[in-house]
Parts: sequence; C-alpha cells; structure tokens
Amino acid sequence: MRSKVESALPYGLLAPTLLVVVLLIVVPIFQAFLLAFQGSDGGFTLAQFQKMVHDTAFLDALKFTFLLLIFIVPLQIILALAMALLIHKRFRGHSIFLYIYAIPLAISDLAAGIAWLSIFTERGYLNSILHSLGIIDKPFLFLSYQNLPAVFGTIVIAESWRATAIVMVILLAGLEVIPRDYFEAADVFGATALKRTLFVVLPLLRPSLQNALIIRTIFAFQTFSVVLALAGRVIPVLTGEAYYWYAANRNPNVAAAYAVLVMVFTIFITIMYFRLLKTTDAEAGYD
Amino acid sequence: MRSKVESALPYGLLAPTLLVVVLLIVVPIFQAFLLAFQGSDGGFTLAQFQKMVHDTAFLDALKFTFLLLIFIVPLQIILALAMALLIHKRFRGHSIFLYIYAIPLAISDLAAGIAWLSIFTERGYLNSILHSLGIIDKPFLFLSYQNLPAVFGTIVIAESWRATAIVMVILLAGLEVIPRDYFEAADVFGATALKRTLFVVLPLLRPSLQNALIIRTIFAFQTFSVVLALAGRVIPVLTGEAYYWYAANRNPNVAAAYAVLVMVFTIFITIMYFRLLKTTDAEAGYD
Amino acid sequence: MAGIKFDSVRRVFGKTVASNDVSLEIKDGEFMVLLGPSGCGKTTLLRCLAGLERVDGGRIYIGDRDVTDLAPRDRKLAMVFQSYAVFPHLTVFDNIAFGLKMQGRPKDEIKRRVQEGAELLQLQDYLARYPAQLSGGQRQRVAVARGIVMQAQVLLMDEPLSNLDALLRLQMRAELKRLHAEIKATTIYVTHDQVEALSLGDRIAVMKSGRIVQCDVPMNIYDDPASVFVGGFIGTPPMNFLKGVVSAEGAPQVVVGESRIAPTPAQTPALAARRGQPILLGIRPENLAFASSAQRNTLRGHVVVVEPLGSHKLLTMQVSGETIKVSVPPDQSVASGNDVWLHFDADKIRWMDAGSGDTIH
Amino acid sequence: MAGIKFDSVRRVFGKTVASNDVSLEIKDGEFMVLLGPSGCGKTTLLRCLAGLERVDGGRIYIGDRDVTDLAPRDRKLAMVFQSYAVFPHLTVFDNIAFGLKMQGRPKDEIKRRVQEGAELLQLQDYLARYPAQLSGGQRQRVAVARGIVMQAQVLLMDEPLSNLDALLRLQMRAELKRLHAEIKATTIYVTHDQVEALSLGDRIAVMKSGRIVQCDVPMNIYDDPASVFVGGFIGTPPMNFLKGVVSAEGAPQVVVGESRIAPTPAQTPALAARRGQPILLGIRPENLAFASSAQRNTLRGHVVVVEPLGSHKLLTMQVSGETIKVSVPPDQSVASGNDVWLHFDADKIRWMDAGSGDTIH
Amino acid sequence: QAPAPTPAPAAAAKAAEPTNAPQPTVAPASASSSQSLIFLASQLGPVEEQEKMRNVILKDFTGAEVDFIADANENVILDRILAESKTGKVNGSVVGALHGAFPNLIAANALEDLTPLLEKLKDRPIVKEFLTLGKMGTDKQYYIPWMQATYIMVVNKKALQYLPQGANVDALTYQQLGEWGKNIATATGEKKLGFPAGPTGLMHRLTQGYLYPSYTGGLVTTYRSDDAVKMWTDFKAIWQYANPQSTTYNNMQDPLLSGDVWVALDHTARVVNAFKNQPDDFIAVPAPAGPKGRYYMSVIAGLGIMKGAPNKAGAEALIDYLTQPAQQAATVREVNFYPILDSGLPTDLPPYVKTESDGVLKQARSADAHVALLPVGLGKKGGDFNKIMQDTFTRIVLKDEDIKKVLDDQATQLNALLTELKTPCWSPDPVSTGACQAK
Ligand SMILES: Nc1ncnc2c1ncn2[C@@H]1O[C@H](COP(=O)(O)OP(=O)(O)OP(=O)(O)O)[C@@H](O)[C@H]1O
Ligand SMILES: Nc1ncnc2c1ncn2[C@@H]1O[C@H](COP(=O)(O)OP(=O)(O)OP(=O)(O)O)[C@@H](O)[C@H]1O
Ligand SMILES: [Mg+2]
Ligand SMILES: [Mg+2]
Repeated sequence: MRSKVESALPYGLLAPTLLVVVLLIVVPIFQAFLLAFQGSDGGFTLAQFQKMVHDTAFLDALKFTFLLLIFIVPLQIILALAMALLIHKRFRGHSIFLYIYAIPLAISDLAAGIAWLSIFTERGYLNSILHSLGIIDKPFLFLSYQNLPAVFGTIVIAESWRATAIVMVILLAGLEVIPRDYFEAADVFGATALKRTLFVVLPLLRPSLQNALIIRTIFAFQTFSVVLALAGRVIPVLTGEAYYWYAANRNPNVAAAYAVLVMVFTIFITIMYFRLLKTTDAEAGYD
Repeated sequence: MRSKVESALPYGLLAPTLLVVVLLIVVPIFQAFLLAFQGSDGGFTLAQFQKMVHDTAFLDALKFTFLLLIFIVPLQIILALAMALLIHKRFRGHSIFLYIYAIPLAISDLAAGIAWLSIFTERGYLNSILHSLGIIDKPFLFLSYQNLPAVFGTIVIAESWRATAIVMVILLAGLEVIPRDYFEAADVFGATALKRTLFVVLPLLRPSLQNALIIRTIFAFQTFSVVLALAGRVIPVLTGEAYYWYAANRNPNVAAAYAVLVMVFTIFITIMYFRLLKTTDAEAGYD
Repeated sequence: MAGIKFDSVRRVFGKTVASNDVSLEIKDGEFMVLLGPSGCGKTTLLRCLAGLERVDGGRIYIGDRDVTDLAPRDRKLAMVFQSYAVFPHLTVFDNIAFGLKMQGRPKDEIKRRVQEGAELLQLQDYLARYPAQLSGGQRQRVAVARGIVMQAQVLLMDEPLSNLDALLRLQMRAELKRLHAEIKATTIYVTHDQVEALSLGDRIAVMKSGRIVQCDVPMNIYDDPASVFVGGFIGTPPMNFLKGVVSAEGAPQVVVGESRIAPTPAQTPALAARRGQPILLGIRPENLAFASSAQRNTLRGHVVVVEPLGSHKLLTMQVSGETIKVSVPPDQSVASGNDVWLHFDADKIRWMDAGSGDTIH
Repeated sequence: MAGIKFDSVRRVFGKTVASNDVSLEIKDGEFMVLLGPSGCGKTTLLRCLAGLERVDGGRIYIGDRDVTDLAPRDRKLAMVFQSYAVFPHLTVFDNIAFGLKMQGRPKDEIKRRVQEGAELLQLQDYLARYPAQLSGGQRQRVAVARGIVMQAQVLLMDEPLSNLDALLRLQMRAELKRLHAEIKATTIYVTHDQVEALSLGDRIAVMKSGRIVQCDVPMNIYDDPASVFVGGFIGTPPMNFLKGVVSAEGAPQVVVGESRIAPTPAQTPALAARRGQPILLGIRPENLAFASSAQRNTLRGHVVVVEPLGSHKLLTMQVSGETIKVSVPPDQSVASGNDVWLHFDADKIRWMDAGSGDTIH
Repeated sequence: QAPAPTPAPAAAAKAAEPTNAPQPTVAPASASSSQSLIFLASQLGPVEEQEKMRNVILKDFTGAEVDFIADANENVILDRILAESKTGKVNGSVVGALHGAFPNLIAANALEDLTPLLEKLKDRPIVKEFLTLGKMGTDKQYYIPWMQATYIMVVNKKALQYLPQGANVDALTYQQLGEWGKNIATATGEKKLGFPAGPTGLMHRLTQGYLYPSYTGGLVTTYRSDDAVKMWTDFKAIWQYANPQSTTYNNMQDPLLSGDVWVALDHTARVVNAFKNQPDDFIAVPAPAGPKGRYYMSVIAGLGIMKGAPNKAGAEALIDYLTQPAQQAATVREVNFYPILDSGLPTDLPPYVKTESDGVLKQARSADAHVALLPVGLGKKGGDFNKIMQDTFTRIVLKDEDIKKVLDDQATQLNALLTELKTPCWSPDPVSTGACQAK
C-alpha cells in the first residue's frame, strides 16, 4: 500500500511514542502488579493471591462474574442489535425514539443501582403494582438471598438496562457506515431479515461488534454498584470484592490481586474478540 | 428507500417495543427523579436541589467536572486518533502495539486510582525516578491541594490513560471500515497528513467519533475513583459528590439530585454530539 | 409467467423527477434494453422494479402480481448492480453462491451452478479470493455471475459489462445471448454500449429525463428515431442534423444551404403540409458517401478532421455552416482541408420538426 | 518536464504478478493509452506510478526525479480512480475543488476552475449535491472533473468514461482532446473503449498478464499487431485468424483450407523461411469483402449469423472449419445460410507464427 | 502476617443482608434451634474481622452456637434489628453496636434492661464512666460496654529530635504540635504532620472529639464561640506544617509507612499497620491538649439483648464471656478494639499491639484527659452532621475563608439540623432538654 520510505515512517514516529507508552502505560500497570505481588517486606509474595483465592467469597465472585457476563453480554448484543436495526430503518420519529432509548446512558451506575433497588425491593414499585393488579397477594421477595435466581434475574435486567443503550449507539453508528448497497443486494437476492442479519449485517458489522463487545465486557467486569445495590454481597463479583477489600478491609494488596485477576480476564477476552472479529488481510486486500 | 408496506413495519414492531421501553427505560429514570424531587413526606420538593446547590462543594464540583471534560476529552480524542492512525498503517508488529496500548482498558477504575496514587505521591515512583535522575533534589508534591494545577494535571494524565485506549479502539475500528480509496484519493490530491486528517479522515470518521465522544463523556461524568484517589475532595466532581452524599452522608435524595443533574448534562451533551456529527440525509442520499 | 408492467411509475428525489410517470410493458421472456443519457433515470427504474426504491406513484406488476408493495425478496428477481455491491466479506465463490444459499438450495447444486457461472465469466481462478483482491473488471464479473446463477424469472442488469475489455465484452454478450435463449428470463438491461443494445435487445427503450421517449425493436430505433433526441443519441457517431426550409412553392423540396433536397414520395405529403417552415434533416454518417460531382441529393462539404478508426474513417465536416460526421470506408482517400460532394439516398433521410424535434411521418 | 519512465517495475500480490517487470517510457506531454484485458495489471501500474501501491522491484521516474520512494502527494499528479473514490461527505463542488484546496489556491481561482470543470463535464446543476444523490455516470464525471481541474503535469485516468452514454462519451472525448492540447499534461489513460483508445492516444500500450506486449501509435497497433493476442484483442470485432500451412514448394504460398494465398513481395522472404510449417493468417473483418467468384486471394465462406449494426452488418461466417467475423456495408444483401466468396488484399494480411503467436515480419 | 481466614460456616456466609433498605428478611432456618444464638453486630463488618470473631474470639464460647452477623454497612444491621423488633419476629438475641446507635434502638423499645445482668457481673472492673454511658441517661442499663476504639497520635522516631524546647511527647499541646511541625519543616524542608482529611478519612472525628472539646470544652454549644475561633486559628497554623497531600489521606498508616508523614493523629485501626509493618520506627502517644484539657474520643461499643430474644440465657452468657479479660485481650489482638476494663491490658500481646496500646493507655491516664463521645442520637442524619463539620474544616482551613463567617454559616446549619432531629446535647456539651443548639 505504501512505498518503502513511507512504510519506515511509522517506526520513526513510534520511537518517541514507545517511550510514552512505557512511561504512561506500562508503569501504572506494573504498579498494580507490584501491589498485588509485593509483601509487606517489599519482596515478592503470592500471599495476597492465596488470601484472595481462599477468601470465602472468591469462588462465588468468580462464578457470578462470569455468569453475569454470559447472561448479560449476549442478551444485550441481541437486544441492542434489534433496536439498532429498527432505528436504522429511519422510520418517521426514529430520532426521538433513539433519544429516549439512549437516556439510560446518562444515568450513573450509582443512580441506576438506587433506582432499581427502589423498584425491586419488598415494598418497592414492582410489588406495589403487582399487588394492586391483584397478581400477588403478598410482596414477592425479589432480592432475598434465599432466592438467588430472582436476585440474579433482577441484576441482569438492571445491568442490561443501562448498557444496552451504549451497545446500541455503537452498533447503530456501525450500521450507518455500511454502504446501503449491501443490504439492498441481500434483499434482492432473497435474504430474509434473519438471514440478512446473520450473513450480511453481522459480518459487515464486525468492527462495531468488536467495539461493543469489548466495551460491554469491560463494563461488565468493572461495574458493581448495581450488583452491590441490589444484592449486597450475596452475589459477589470480582471487582466488587476488590473494592470491598480496598475500602472496607483496607487491604490494597488483596484488592490489587483482584484487580490483576480482572485485568488478566479482560485482556484475554479482549484479545479473543480482536482475533475472532478481525478483518483478515485477504478480506481487506492487503498482500 | 422502502416500499410503503415495509415502511409501516417499524411501527408494528414498535408497539410492543414501546411497552418495554416504558417499563424498562422510563420507570427507573422516573424513579431517580422521584428520589431527587420527593421530600420525606412523599410530596414534591426542591429542597434536595437547594441543598445540593448550596453545598460548599457544589460550585467547585460543577466547575471541575466541566474543566476535566474540557481538558480530557479533546486531549484523548487527539491522542487516540493519532494512535489509531498510526496503527491503521498496519506496520509490522502493529497488533502487538495495539494490544499493549489497549491494556489500560482492562484496569479497573479503582486499580487505576491506586496505581496512579502510588506513582504521584510524595515518595512515589515518579519522585523517586526524578530524584535518582538528579532532576529534583526533594520530592515534588504533585498532589498538594495548594497546587491545584498540578493535581489537576495528574488527574488529566491518569484519567486519560485509562480511557484513551477505548477511544482508540473505537476510532481504529472506524478507520478500518472507511474504504481505502478515500485516503488514497486524498493522498494523490496532495493532502498533507494533517489536511487529510482534517478534511477526509475526521468527516468520514464521524460515526465513530460520535461513539467515542459519547462514551468518553459518559465516562468522564461518571468515573470519580481516580479523581478521589488523587485529589481527595479538593477537586470535587459531580458524580463524586453524588457518591459522597450517598455513601458518606447517607442521603440518597441529594445523591439523586446530583445524579439527575449529571443525567441532564449527559443527555444534553449527547444530543449535541448526535446533532453535530449526524450524517445528513442529503449526504446519505435519503430524500 | 413473468412479464413486467410499469404503470405510470413515478419517483421524485427532491426536485429531480427521476421517473416521470413511466409506463412500459415487457413481455415474458423479452430482452429489453434501457438506453439513455447519464442521469436519465435508468437505474431508478430498475430499483423501483426491484423494490429498492419507494415508488411515489403508479404501480408495478410482475406477471399478474402487483408487486408495488412487496418487499424486494418477494419479487423473486435477480439484479446486477451498477455499483456491483459485491459483498466484501465473502469470497468470490460465496458471493456468487449468495442468492442460491438464500434460497436454501442443496450444497452440490450450489457448487455446480457457481462453477458454471464462474466459468462463464472466466472467474474460475478467483473463486477463493475476496473482492478486495480483484481488479475492477473482475469484481464486476462477480456481480454479473451472482445475478445470472440465480436463473430468476426476471433479471435486471445495470451496465453489467461497462468495465470489461472489448474482447471479453464480446464474449460475454454472446454468453448472455445464449443464456437468455436458454432460460428465457424476462430481462431488463441497462447499457451505454450501443452495439450491445442493438445486438442484445429484443426491444430498446430510450429514456430521457425520467421518461421513455421511444421503445421499439433495435432496427427501428436506429433507422426511425422518434425524435432528434433519439437520432442524436443512438449511433456512434450519432445521426447528423441539418437545418433546412421546406420550399414555399413547387414540388415540396427542402432547401439546405445551397442544396435542394427532394423527399421520397412517401415523405412528400408530410412535407407539403409544412411549406415555408423550417425543418430538420437527419442523416446518419454512414449514409453519406463521397460523390464525384453535384447530383440530386448532394451537399457540398469541407473536411475538417479525419480520424482513421480501423474499420472506417470518421470525418468531421462542415456543411452549410454546420458540423456533421461522415463515415467512409478505411481506404477512401481523403485529407483534412478537402472540399467534397456528399451524396445520400432520399430514403435514408429522416425529417424532424424544427420546434419539437419530433420525427415527421 | 514530466516524462514518465517505468524501469522494470514489478508488483506481486501473493501468486499474482500484477506488474511483471514493466518498462515503459512516456514522453513529456504524451497521451498514452493503456489497453488490455480485465485483470492484466493496468490499474496496478497506475497505482504504482501514483505511489498508492508498493513497488516490489524496479524504479519509477517522473521527469528526472526518481519518485519510487516518494509519498503520493509529492508526486504532484492527478488521478481519476476506476472506483471514482469520490468523497461521500463533500458536495460535488467540494469534491471537484478538493485538490485545489489542498494546494491552497485562492478562493476565487478555485471557484472559477471548479465551474469550468463542472461545465466541461455537464455537472453545473449538481454542484450542491452529495455523491449519494447522483447517478452512477454523474458520480464518475465528478471523479473526472476532480482530476482534470488540477491541471497537473501528470494525469492518470482509469477508465474515466466507462459509465457514460455514447453521446456524452463522444463529447467528453473531444473535450479531453482539447484539454490535452491546451495543457499538455503527460497522460496515462486506461480504457476498454477501443475507439477512445485509437482516437485519443498518441501511443497505445497493450498489456497482458502484467506485461506490455506492444506499445506503438494507434494505427500500427491496429494494422500491425505484434502478435495474435494484440490482433485478437484490438478491433470490434477483432482480427480473424485462420490456420494455414506454408506450401512446401514453389513460390511461397499459404494453403488455407482449399484456397491458396499468395503473400505480397515484402512478405515472401519471411514465408519462404517457413516452408511446410503451419502458420496463422490474420485478417480484419472489414478487410474482407464479398466477391462474385473465386479469384486470387479468395476464401469460400458460409454465413451463419447476420447482425445489422447500423453503420454496417456484422456477419459470423464459417471458413474452412473456423468461425470468423466479416463486416460488410449495411446495404449489402446477405442472409444467414448463404455461401459466398470472400476476397481480401494480400497487403491487409498479417502472418503470425502458429506456435508463439508472434507476427512474422 | 495474619493467618489466612478459613472458610466460614455456610449460614454465616449467607447472612449478609442483601439490601440496606428497611425490610425484614427471613433469617436462616438454623436460627430456630434453641442451641443457636444470633449475634447482630453493627461493628466488625469487614470480612477479615468477621472471620476473626467467628474463628478466634467466639470459638471457646460454649453457651450456644453463635451466628455472628455483621455487615460493612452498619445500617444494614441496625435496620434489621429495628425491623425484627417492630414486626415481633425477633431472631437476634445479642446486639452489638456503638454507643450512638442505642438511642434509636431504645426509642424503638427493642432492648431489655440489663440491670439484672450487671448485678451478676458486678465484679468486672469495667470503666465506671463507660457503665454510666450504658444507661443512656436513664436509670436502666441498656448496654454492657463491650470494647472501645480511639484515636491516637503516631510519631515516627525520627521526628523526636525536632521536638520543641521543653515539650514532653507524652503531654503535648496543640501549640507545641504546631511548633514541632515547624521545626521539622525548617530542618527537612518537608511538611511532616499529617491528618486524615481524605474523602473517607476521619478528619471530622478529630474536629468533634479532639479540637473542639480541647479548646472550647464543648462541641455544638460552643460551635461559634470565641474559643472556637481561637481553635481554628491555631489549627490553621498547625495545618501549615501538615503535608499538603493530607487531603488525600484516608488513613494515616500509608503515609506514615511511606515516610511522607512523621506525626499523625488517626483512629487506632487506621494506623495499626504502621506498628505492624515497622514496629521499631513508631511510637504511640496521647493526643495533644488544648486550653480546656486533653479531650479524646472514645468510640464505645456496647452489648445489649433484644426484647423477646429467642435465647436470652445464651445471650447473657455471651455478654459475660465477651467481657472477660481473656476475650478482651483477644479482641484487641485480633480486631484492634480496646478493652473497656479498668484493669490494664493483658500482657500476652504481640509487640505492635503493645506499642499502640501503650499510647492508648497513656492517653486515658493523662492527668488532664477527658472523654468525648461520638455524636449521639443523630441516627441516619449522622452523615449530615459530619458533613457540616467537614465543610467547616474545608472552608476555613483549605479555602481560607473568614473564620467567624464560616462558623456562623455552619452553626446555622447545625442548629437547623439538630432542631429538625430534636437531638439533645451529648457529652462534652452540657445536658440539655431541648434540641442541642450552637449559641
Ligand atoms: N490486493 C490484491 N490482492 C491480490 N491480487 C490482486 C490485488 N489487487 C489486484 N490483484 C490482481 O492483480 C491483477 C491486476 O489487477 P489490476 O487491478 O491492475 O487489473 P486491471 O488491469 O486494472 O483490470 P480491470 O480492467 O479489470 O480493472 C488482477 O488479476 C487482480 O486480481
Ligand atoms: N438519492 C437521490 N437524491 C437526489 N437525486 C437523486 C438520487 N438518486 C438519483 N438521483 C437523481 O435522479 C436522476 C436519475 O438517477 P439514475 O441513477 O436513475 O440515473 P441513471 O439513468 O441510472 O444514470 P447513469 O447512467 O449515470 O447511471 C439523476 O439525475 C440523479 O441525479
Ligand atoms: Mg445508473
Ligand atoms: Mg483496473
């Protein structure tokens, strides 16, 4: 694509950039690792990790973190994709709809947690409504630790609520960029809405999907306010535990161990997304 | 673009969707508003907002929130764009570089706060390095409340650090989607790298820029851990105050008032982005 | 049965009327060529038929079905897009197979038909490549292959051969002809290549500014253009037009510059009705020949440019103050600057109204 | 000074050698046409020259400068892309003005030159539109306008008129010719339209599989193709080839089916050297004419298809077991099934080696 | 290094309340067993401390099978107690909470009078002052003191050389503290005093329990007195030598360990790592004294028994058990809360606990020592109260606003809040009948 001189250029630009990268990117990460692996005597230790692994909540946190990921991410992608495809049709009023739909974007984690709590709690709105509709005769305990599936379900709903909008905005922008020709060709050649989505839209949307998945996964790993608000530590999650160790137990080292664990997972999954959704060189026409 | 029957379809699909929207989107928002506007007697009150506005930290929080936005967002977009353009050249090793660059994505807010704190603090890494290099002879207090510009600067660096990667990933995906032709045409017709970026890349990148800006702005409004870690409440920010009112002062109502304020700002700015960066109908060829 | 009927189809983009109440019937199995200047609405018409463009008025029928409100996929047609619209994420094979896969055809049938299509378009060597790895012409051929393997009842082709070299185009033209004879799909074919139009089309519809101005069999379009526009549009080079005046008295003759031209007996009554009025004389370049002297139906011309074009020489000449093109055999000796006599047969002349440009019959 | 020199330029994509050590010199101000089958490497060559494609070997010079390693913008050329590459986010005006703006020209100059360019390409009415609001041909014209308003020393055009109708193409061709006469930009012009190639080019370079197989003035390319490939590629329809054998004894003659064909005196020595060997006889369709009887240099032919193409009739005939094309005047009376005598002049015949396909001189 | 916690019993692990909203939650099924006893504690919420409680301190208790339930958020537990009491479905038996939490519980009539129990324990050398506090100003004994926490000053030994002339490190005044800071700053060029003024630091407690009482003899009533102005003026002078990063310090142990700070005042639990990690570098000394004496804040936690407790006998036995010297020693060793016994500290403590304890004892035994309490009777508005304190600090010290004006502003808010809550004064403010008000 470029002549030889030009293709040497990136390396020239990289030299100073690399310095910045080392300083600004690697150092704080190193720092996080240090915290996680450094004992009180300054030496290397796995004690923090042992402490983390043997913590009562650890296995649950691991389990629920991934369970949430597995439930929320696909659900959101599907929901968001459906909405994006709908709005992409540019029907009359689509922008108002878009705005309404994007509002949850604007709500902070914390506020979302509070709001959902007041809906799902024993004397909350949902129970009041269900009761006044005569569907239940006494409050249903959505958030009882004895009914984990219900708690889990409410968390999935509440977490999806907020971040689906962001996924949708990303996918919508991705859709807008795809030349209409391809959709039209798919239509003409007899693709049903589903097949068109599977065989044309999704593959062409890969860069946006990749973005959405990465962002969504990071979100899922790193926000815990909603979970904390709705389930307390009955449903522990990794980042919540990190926070807990840091703020309540005043142990930044174990917190760092959790953070490092989350980091490793995130990087792993991100790389997986990059790999899976990469446009191959052949496809891009690079030789 | 569609025949009449097809164009009626979205409305059909909208009917049930609207119900879901009302239930799932509007109710929790309503809830957040309720918290913010409801007095202890259940009636409407502006007391919480008055409390918020008269709070010592309020004006500062407002000021710093927007200052941070103004400093961080453009800085990040420029940095991320530069990186994305660089990596987009697909020089040898670009994917490793990409991965390294994307690592901060994987670090949680909390861990980032801890890590940066240990770098910038009086006996932190930066001071140690500067000292051992002989650049300074006694530690420089980056985080002194008496030196707000320095604190602010460190916050800008630390906040940029984490989220630049996400902006870059988004912009990079956007770049990959733009047909190479356009870059090539710009090159052939004599555009310098800067002009090409301004007149071709950025306009074509609008959908991705829009995404990046929205996500980045939401981030900027909603994360406060790093700010809290580095500056305490010397540099208050709106969401931090909301959190503070909720967690430390145990006043969810004032917290909700802050959340509502942040929400209004976010929505406003998001709509602005939508407007500013919209692909016009004419440009898209819609009639 | 897949005849096609456009009934006052209208499509307006802002102030541009891209399809201005077009009515056109195409018989089942007919090969209809759409011809017209750039931007006259050919693509729009195809897109309306395919369901890709909303119709602002009128109805469209395929066979007996009113398809105006049907989704594209329910219209069961195949299309070759002017912009190719070849899927960038699919290999050539998968691109060609796309429509068949959508129909859920069995694997081996798909494979066979894709192979056939690829062979026809000389794409066998590229089946595993992605579109980005192809040249412009190769990409266009993928688009064509994707369309024809469908063996749909209705096939729409929008300038399908525009980026192919002459030789390949010649071969493709023959293949398309053979294919059409075999499958008998009702075909609408947009082209700018007149040889293609004349040799492929059962009929040709000539469009201008969103309207169909003439629709007839190729020879009639060529020989009997309905207007100055059609005559001037068809033929390379197109028909020449000279201004004249119908003689006010005597047997109706037309005065062109210093020459007097007598119509054929069949033309006489029409001309007689226009005595003294201005009129246009249309004559095709190949119907003009050098004459040794002034005879009946000759014009004096001055050769301005001589272009040797292989199979003939193309002369640009000045005749009675107007510029015309004349085509002469390649071995005709002539040089620019020559003054020569041009002769033509009266029955090759077409007379047009000087105002409306319509042909006078 | 902006002559162009390709020195063994090589570009390889995986296993495809898109540019196979191409060497070519183009004089300052020359109008060079690139002709060749789809996928032969024309676009690749232009892109290498423009700096859009890495060169895997060889050097490229513009004027005296070795530009092989220069960035595209430092090569100071203008290009019309085969894919148009018209910026979707800019109006037609801004698209045409793009290069001028990049050069930082004054506002009013830009405006004037864009207006001129738009007029030339009949785009005046569309200046405020976005590309998505244009038809295919209109979009292509924007790409052409963007290229020519630059008045660059070097102008590259990759099939710039492929999506335009014949009439417009004719006009554009004349405009490009005028423009070239005016600006004298060194031009490389890729086209599949042979009339365009023959009428525009100072010279034509014919490519095949990444190589230039002949580069000469148009008439020579047409009349004296360097090989079967060139003869068979140029001309619509192309040159006919008949298999023959040089007579083993007597004056060198070539036996084609039942006929014996005598070469011109100039051809005789070359044929004499190939006594008894197979040989190919190349003759263009328009150089064959009906004869009333068997004469010297006649062939017996059977008419298979008659295609009336307006300016002439194209016959597909069977001659000594091979299919050839013959072009006859439009008024020649002939019907399919006829058996006729075909005559030609010996000096219109080109002899080619039956093995390599190269022309024998 | 503390041993890794062993997994907790399943019931206990599940016990954390899912929400902090006022709602009763059905207790684990095991609660109905007569052998078991539920101990609801608003303190010792951090998991590590819970584990210590279950696995070490309560291990030897044989009176019942104790379910120790705590939460990082103390309101979770308090709400639960109130809810159980209100609905009559009482599951908890023993309640452990801070002094300030009791008025609400008493108001809800959730607690037994423990006077009979106290009779049985009358030989215990429990600090008299603490027992009096346990009556909550009534004639009934609502809680038996359980444990206490306090704030002490930690000094890096390197700082001792810079002590002002004639100053005794065990009997400093605030003025001397300022001079000390100044001396250090002059000598080293660095400001090495430290205060926990970070977002989750306890600076407001220092204001409430140390500065205000020591200078004014009160807190609310003297909020905008001239003594208060003097206090803030002095404190601003001291603050000049405080590390400017103090506004980021949530606890003092980290800056002490890093060397950023040499002299710091903070909650014992928030400095303990300094002694733990570098036992030889630090000493603990009493907080400074002001014109009105050496006020220090004691955070007293008491044990009560719920009305209608399912296992009242077990509850009494548990209280007895926890107030025995061995358990008191275990408590300071394991979870860093100090004994409420007058008899001095046990001797079998690890060195770091010993060092810290020395400071605590010295502080309590100082001649001019007085106890100040956490705010009492503010309930959920405790946060608002703290915020007013914190804002006062921010405006005067950090933003350099006019002291008198700030105090007037903040006193107005304070009065409004206390009027709304109708909270009477608490120690060291003189007892009042109506809402406590700044004069
Ligand atoms: N990115 C690529 N990867 C692999 N092969 C390529 C790539 N680009 C071009 N080719 C191949 O190189 C050859 C030359 O391509 P080029 O585009 O130069 O052809 P062309 O002469 O312009 O053809 P056309 O007339 O069809 O536009 C073709 O066979 C094509 O398939
Ligand atoms: N989306 C649009 N908005 C506005 N005008 C449009 C739009 N699409 C097409 N047009 C206009 O409608 C007219 C017909 O366009 P169409 O594409 O049908 O032309 P065409 O006959 O296919 O031309 P070509 O031979 O150049 O492809 C053109 O003048 C074009 O500018
Ligand atoms: Mg078109
Ligand atoms: Mg090409």
